[in-house]
Amino acid sequence: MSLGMSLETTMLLALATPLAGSVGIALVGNRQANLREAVTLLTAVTLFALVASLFPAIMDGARPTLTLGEMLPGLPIQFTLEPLGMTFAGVASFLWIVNSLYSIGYMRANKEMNQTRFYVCFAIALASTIGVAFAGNMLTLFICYEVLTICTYPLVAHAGTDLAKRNARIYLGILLTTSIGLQLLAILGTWVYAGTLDFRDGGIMAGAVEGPVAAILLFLYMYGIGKAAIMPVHRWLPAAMVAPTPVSALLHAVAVVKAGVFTVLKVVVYLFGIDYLTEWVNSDWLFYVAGFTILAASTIALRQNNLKRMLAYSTVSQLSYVVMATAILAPLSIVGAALHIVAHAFGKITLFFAAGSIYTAAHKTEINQLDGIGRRMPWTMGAFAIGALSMIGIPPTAGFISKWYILNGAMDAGHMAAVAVIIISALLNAGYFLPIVYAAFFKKPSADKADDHGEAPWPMVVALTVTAAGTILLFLFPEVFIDLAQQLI
Amino acid sequence: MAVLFDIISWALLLGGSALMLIGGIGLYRLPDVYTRMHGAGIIDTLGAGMVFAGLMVQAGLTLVTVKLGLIVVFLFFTSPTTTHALARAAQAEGVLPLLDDKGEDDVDLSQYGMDGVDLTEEPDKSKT
Amino acid sequence: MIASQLPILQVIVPLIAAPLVLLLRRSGAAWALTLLVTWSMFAIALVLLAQVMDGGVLYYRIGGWAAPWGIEYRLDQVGALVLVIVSGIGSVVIAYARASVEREIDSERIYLFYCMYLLCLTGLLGIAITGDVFNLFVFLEISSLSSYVLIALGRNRRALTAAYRYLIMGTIGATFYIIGVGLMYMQTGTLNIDDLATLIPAVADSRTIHAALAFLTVGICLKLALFPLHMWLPNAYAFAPSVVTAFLAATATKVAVYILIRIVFTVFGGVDVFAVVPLVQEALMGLALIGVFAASSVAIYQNDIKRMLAYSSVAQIGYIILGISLASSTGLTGGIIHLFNHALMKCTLFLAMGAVFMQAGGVSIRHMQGIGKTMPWTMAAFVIGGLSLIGVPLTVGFISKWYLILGVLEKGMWPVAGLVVLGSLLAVIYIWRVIEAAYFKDPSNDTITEAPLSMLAPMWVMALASVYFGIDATRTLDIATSAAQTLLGGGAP
Amino acid sequence: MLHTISLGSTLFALWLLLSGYLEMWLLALGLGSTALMVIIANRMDVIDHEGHPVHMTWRLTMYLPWLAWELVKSNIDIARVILHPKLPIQPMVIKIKGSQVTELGYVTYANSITLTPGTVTLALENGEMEIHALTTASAEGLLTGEMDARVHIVEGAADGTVKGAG
Amino acid sequence: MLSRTSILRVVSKLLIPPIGLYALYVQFHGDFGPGGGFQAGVIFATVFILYALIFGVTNARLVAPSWLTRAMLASGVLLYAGVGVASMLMGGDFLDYSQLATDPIAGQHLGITLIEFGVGITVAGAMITIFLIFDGRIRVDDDDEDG
Amino acid sequence: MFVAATAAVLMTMLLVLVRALKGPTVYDRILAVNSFGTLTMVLIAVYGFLSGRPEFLDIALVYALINFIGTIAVSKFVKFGGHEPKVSHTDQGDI
Amino acid sequence: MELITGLFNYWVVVFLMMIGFYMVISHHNLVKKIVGLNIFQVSVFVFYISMSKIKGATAPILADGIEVYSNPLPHVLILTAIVVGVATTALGLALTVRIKDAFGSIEDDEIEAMEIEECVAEDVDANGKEASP
Amino acid sequence: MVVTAYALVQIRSLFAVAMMSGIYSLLAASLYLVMDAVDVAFTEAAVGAGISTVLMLGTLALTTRMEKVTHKPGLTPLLIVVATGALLIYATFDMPPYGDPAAPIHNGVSARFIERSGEEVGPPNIVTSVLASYRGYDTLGEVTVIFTAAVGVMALIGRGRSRRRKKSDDPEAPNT
Ligand code: NA
Ligand code: NA
Repeated sequence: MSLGMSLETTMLLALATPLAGSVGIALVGNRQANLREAVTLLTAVTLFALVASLFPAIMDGARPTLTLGEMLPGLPIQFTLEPLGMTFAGVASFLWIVNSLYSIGYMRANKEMNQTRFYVCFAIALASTIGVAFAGNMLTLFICYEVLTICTYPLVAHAGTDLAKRNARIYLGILLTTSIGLQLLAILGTWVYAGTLDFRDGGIMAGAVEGPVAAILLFLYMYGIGKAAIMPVHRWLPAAMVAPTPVSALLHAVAVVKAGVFTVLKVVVYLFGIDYLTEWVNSDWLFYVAGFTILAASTIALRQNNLKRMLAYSTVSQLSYVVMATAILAPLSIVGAALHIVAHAFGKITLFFAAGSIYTAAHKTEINQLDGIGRRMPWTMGAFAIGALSMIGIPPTAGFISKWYILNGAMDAGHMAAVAVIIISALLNAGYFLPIVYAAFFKKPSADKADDHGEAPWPMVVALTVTAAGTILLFLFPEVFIDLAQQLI
Repeated sequence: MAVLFDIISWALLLGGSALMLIGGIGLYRLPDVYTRMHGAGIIDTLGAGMVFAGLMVQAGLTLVTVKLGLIVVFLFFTSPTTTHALARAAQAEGVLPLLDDKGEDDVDLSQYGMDGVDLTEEPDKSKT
Repeated sequence: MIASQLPILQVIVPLIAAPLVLLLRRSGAAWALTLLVTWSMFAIALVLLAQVMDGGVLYYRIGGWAAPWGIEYRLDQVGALVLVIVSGIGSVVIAYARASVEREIDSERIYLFYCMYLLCLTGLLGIAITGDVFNLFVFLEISSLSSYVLIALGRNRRALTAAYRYLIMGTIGATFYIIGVGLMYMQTGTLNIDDLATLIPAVADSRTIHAALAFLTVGICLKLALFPLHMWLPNAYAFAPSVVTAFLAATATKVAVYILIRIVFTVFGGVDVFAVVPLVQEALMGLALIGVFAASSVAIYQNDIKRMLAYSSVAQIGYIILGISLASSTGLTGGIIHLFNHALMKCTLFLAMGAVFMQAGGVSIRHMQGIGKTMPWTMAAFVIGGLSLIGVPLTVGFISKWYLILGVLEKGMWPVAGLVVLGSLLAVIYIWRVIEAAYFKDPSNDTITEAPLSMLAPMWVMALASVYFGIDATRTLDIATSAAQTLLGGGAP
Repeated sequence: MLHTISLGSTLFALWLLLSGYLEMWLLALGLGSTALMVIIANRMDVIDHEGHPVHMTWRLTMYLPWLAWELVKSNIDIARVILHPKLPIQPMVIKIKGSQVTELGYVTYANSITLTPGTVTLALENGEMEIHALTTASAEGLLTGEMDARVHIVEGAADGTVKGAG
Repeated sequence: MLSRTSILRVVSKLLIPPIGLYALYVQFHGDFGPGGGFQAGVIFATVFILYALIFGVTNARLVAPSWLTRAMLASGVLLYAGVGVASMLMGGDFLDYSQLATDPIAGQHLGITLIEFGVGITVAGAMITIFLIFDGRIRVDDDDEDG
Repeated sequence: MFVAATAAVLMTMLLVLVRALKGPTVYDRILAVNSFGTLTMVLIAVYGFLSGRPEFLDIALVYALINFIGTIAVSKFVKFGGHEPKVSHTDQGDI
Repeated sequence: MELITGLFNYWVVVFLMMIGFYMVISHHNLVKKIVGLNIFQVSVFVFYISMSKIKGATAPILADGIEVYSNPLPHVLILTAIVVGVATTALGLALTVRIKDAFGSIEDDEIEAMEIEECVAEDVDANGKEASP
Repeated sequence: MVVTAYALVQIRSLFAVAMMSGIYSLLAASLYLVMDAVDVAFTEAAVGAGISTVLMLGTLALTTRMEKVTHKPGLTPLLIVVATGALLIYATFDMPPYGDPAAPIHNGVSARFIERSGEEVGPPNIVTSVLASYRGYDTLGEVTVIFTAAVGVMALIGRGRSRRRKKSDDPEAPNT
């Protein structure tokens, strides 16, 4: 599907659309809520259309490059679209439509304040996400990464309560500390030693950077990408749960954490290069850290009673799948990592949508309150169940595909520890998800039930149905993303 | 002739120096601010005056002499004025002169139709 | 004809305008004249910068006497950049000043204020362009004396003590500078910068020259408020009239830094200062880093936002000095570019504070509550400035940090680089306190309204400039790099 | 007017004395300067018989040598007192009345008193003077009234009134 | 009525014109000996200082009203800078007095005289201003000739 | 001879300086400072002859002037120290 | 020995400078600080002038029959510096007068105590309001 | 001079301090004279001993006459001063001795002033030539400095024509 424009122009438009949208939303403002939401949806749809139109060309191996002028000598602000970015951009832009729909329902139903600020920041967050996805060099990526951090801060602190502000402070503190404190340093180190920050196939370090220096850089990158949430820099994620549910969805599925693991992948694949990393740099520690994060976060999730907190720890654990898959450095695991970004996005957004629906319709936030809720909210809890399966990695969900690839990669590489981690973690996941599904459908509602409620508002239900369906569709038709991911290796 | 001028000038310089030194000693020795003014007076008048005169003799009829003369004239006007201003200020502030009763007895003021002033009383402060 | 006279016009036009303002007396007319003068000076400065970038160092003989017998003007890239900073900030601030000054300064003294402002401008411009170390002192004093007065015009009585302490410290600094100049003169017999640069290498090993360098450095560091010689700065900035704070914070310390650069890299350009005099480099770097941390930490605990920003200035000066102390092309570029960038962001921030001061009656954290709602444009400008201070990408602050860290990393000093980034994280804390108060608290007073356009426009010019030069830094970097290379090329041009 | 002209000429004479250069340029400047000072003096209202006592010139030249001799005498007297190991002083304050009619006359008298070491005028009010004398001899010297009489002569018959405060 | 300060008053009346003239002498003979505009300005200011001390600030302000001192302050600087600009307009560099006349030495002489005069005016204006402002703050309530 | 005069002046200056330091009243100091000024004048004049360049007499004249005005000023101002002076009520503004 | 005689002048000057400097930084009285500043600066001026002196030379005023003149440049510089000094003094004193008006004291330590008090009051004020929005 | 300076540190009567600083200035002026700097001596006499002292007295008349007894100053000022002094003494060791005609400063730019100012500029007083012509720009700066000071004093303690002044002079409440 070509819109009759060059790929570069399309990219530019894709970047500009959400920004223009944010301006439009701000201009419309609070007075005309319907128009404002219409602008949001329109922007989201346009964005998706633009991103989708790029897809065929990328599949065909095109690598359109868009340069927006030189920021620093030798360091342009440059966007180059490649398969990984295509994947991420596609998922993010699609989920934004769904999420917007959901937000409208959620924000109105809960009578949230400052909705204009919310939608404006949301749009900017999407713009920066697309920027991250398209980034052609590490500087550009870093810039978009930082913008994403900043513009999501008002979203996290949305409620304005002391708790919200405190948690938003943790969110911002950790993300900025790691990105400025470590990642920026790593980028500068890369620039000093490698003389470039371009993302190139096979990396840029080979022949330029010595192993020990590269090891330091790798360390700085991995902990500098705080959005990937490997322990112990994961604390921001549970803290950010204070935000409204659409924001959580944005953080966990659409943009933020995805930007994190996406960056990890980009750094490993295009800056270091898998071969270089395998050969010259001792990166085992990353594997262990990721593995530990998977298990530890799952264990913590197991003990949560607050639904959203449980989901947050689940995210921490799921993200480290991607990191661990990357650290395995086997071709198949890299493909698995890319797929897992997609799979987790769909699965997790479904889960959060469900949690938000429950909160909106039943005003419930704790897991032990959910007994029997599946009967009053069948769509919601059905979707929840699909999401949960995807998290665990059970067919017919997307999670199965990605985990499968990772597992195969680990086996290929002879990483039996990784295999063990994946299996144990799947059990742990099952341990905290399945009881909820069980209780929702098969337990009796608590006796003193005064709450007589149905489903959440229809936009929310539609949204979560779509994402749940997506989770299943991804299992059924994974080729698109697999083909894209194959180009990485 | 030149020798004569030299001798005169040296005499003046020496005399002036001696008087200044004496004035300095007076400033040092005398007991209170009012009495010290008299010591300072020696320095300002004849002390400085003789030295300048000596220098004028040295310089002869030149511009230098003119300037020296101007200095002397200026000093002649200002020295008593400043001394007076100072005395007035000191008095206004209530600094009492040290008086010697015996001395007053020695002078028969009535002889001149005058009275000694009793300065043990507070100076008139109503105007200050 | 005119073109060849531009260097001198840069200084004497404001110098002549100052007495004219004194004669004019009407505050409106004084403002208009000042505005006209500053804007023309900005234009001239831009032309001069272009000339220097094209043709290298520019000379102008005053009185027709050839150097070193007469005083000459000597303008190179860094000097021209400083001219642009000073006159540019001066123009923007003066455009903003009218409303603010009317509110903060006794109406009868307003024309005196503009007179002082012009004199301060004269002094700062004169420093940046002169090629004579003693002439520099004279203009330093013009700018200093006028800034003492400008600060003391603040409403709060603590402005007086702040100005007094600044006066004492500033005069000690200037006296140290004079001692240093005297020692150099003693060994070389000249005061001309180029001449000194030629003559100093021969005597660089003497104890007299070592001491001269020490006195110059300490004296200038007093003026530029390098930690721990910064004690005068926070109160001076906090209690001065808003306009003055914005102007001085963006220019005065920058010019002092310029003097340091000039001394170290031009006057002592023929010798490797840091090699000849042991510990100078380490001392500067150490103090710079300690300054960054100490000042940033103190800034966190300030309730008065102007004071907080003042401490932040001390910290930022630390960064600049760090760049200089690296004595490498990249490091120096970083220092120089930060001169420019910090001027932009600090000006934005202080102008925003001036607007808040005017509308809300104060700038303590309490006054900031809910300002995001009542004064959205002002606060948005503040946020841009604040992000820049932190060093967030797409702002000028990022460019500075980039080059500074690059300079540090080139020397392989990883821990120092780590400290630099940690320092910017402290900025996150103190900036975020304000942002939280402004956006997530309810206004204490609903009657507060947005500042007038005459104030918003200059503020936003600065804010947008700090974004623009953060996105496209190639132009400023060209200048800074070429300045750094000229400086490192030694004293002789 | 007379005062103004005489002040002007006196000042110009002073200029010539100070300058010693007879170039046109400097003479012109001298004239200009003199004029300026006369204007200022006029503005300050200091040109009158007090500020520029031209009328006293002649009689003053008669008085000054006498005063000079008095000065020498009293200087030596006081010097002797100061150098005397016992410091034989009898400080005292006396009040005297002058016979002068003009303020200028009083001032001349008072300053003459102060100028001679041994006596200092402390106050001068309504024709009465408070004098601090260092020794009895100084006081006696003053009380003879010789100086008073001589100053009275110097003062001459001016306008005969004591002017009030300026 | 004789005032308590008549001595001071009479003497200062006598001295003021010559002091002022001396100031101007110093002003215009700086070429030949020590002194020049700056010293002359200070001496000239002492005339006013003396006047203010003896006759009170109010009277001094009548002689040298603030508009006058302000004008002095400004015009000195303007004269100095004006000489510089004039030499620029006559084709030289700023302050190149040689341009002011056909003969460079004459030009130098003229230039120096003018700028020294400028210095003198400003310095005198400055010293008078500063002193009168300080003195004006002191309420002199026992000097009968004041106010 | 000039040397002798110079020495005498210097000696006297020392004595006067002692008085200036000792006080005890502020008026003693003023008196001493005044005399010190006169002595400096004399010193300058003599030194001019000693060094053969009598340009210095102008300076001596200035000293005399400054000495005069300084003493008048201090006599006037010393009264006000430490008291709160009331603000004078001139109608003329200074600014 | 020659070293000592040749440099003795400088040492005395240095000592004077340090006395002035000490006065500035150790005394609390605002006027005395300014006096100290004056002493400090005047001593620096003496230092400059002593650089300019050549033994056996006279004042740099051209006259017939004189060959050696002392160096005029430091004189010029110091003339300027003296003016700068008096300008600073005037401003410093003007500030002192204002400070006395505003604080009723010209002792730095007393004023500082007052300022700290003020600061504390402000902080309490700010925090108090923060606690109860 | 040393005695005077020491006395200045010790004396607490501020009037005495002002006067002693006047004496200090006079002494400095005498020294300038001895070292051939006639113009400087002239200026120091007029300014240092004259104007500065008078202004100081005026200030004291407006403020207070005694320095308050305060606790002993700490060691830090002394250390700073000693360090500074030591550095200067250190610097003197490579200086040319006092009065040495071979010192570099006498053979630098000033050699030309002495040799050629007569023909190039004119005035016999070389100081005037340098001050007004060679370095005339410095002098313009100097005039500007004094201008600044005067305007500054006007701005700080000058009085306006109306009586509203009282208000602006009052110490404002800490939180304005
Ligand atoms: Na007598
Ligand atoms: Na001269």
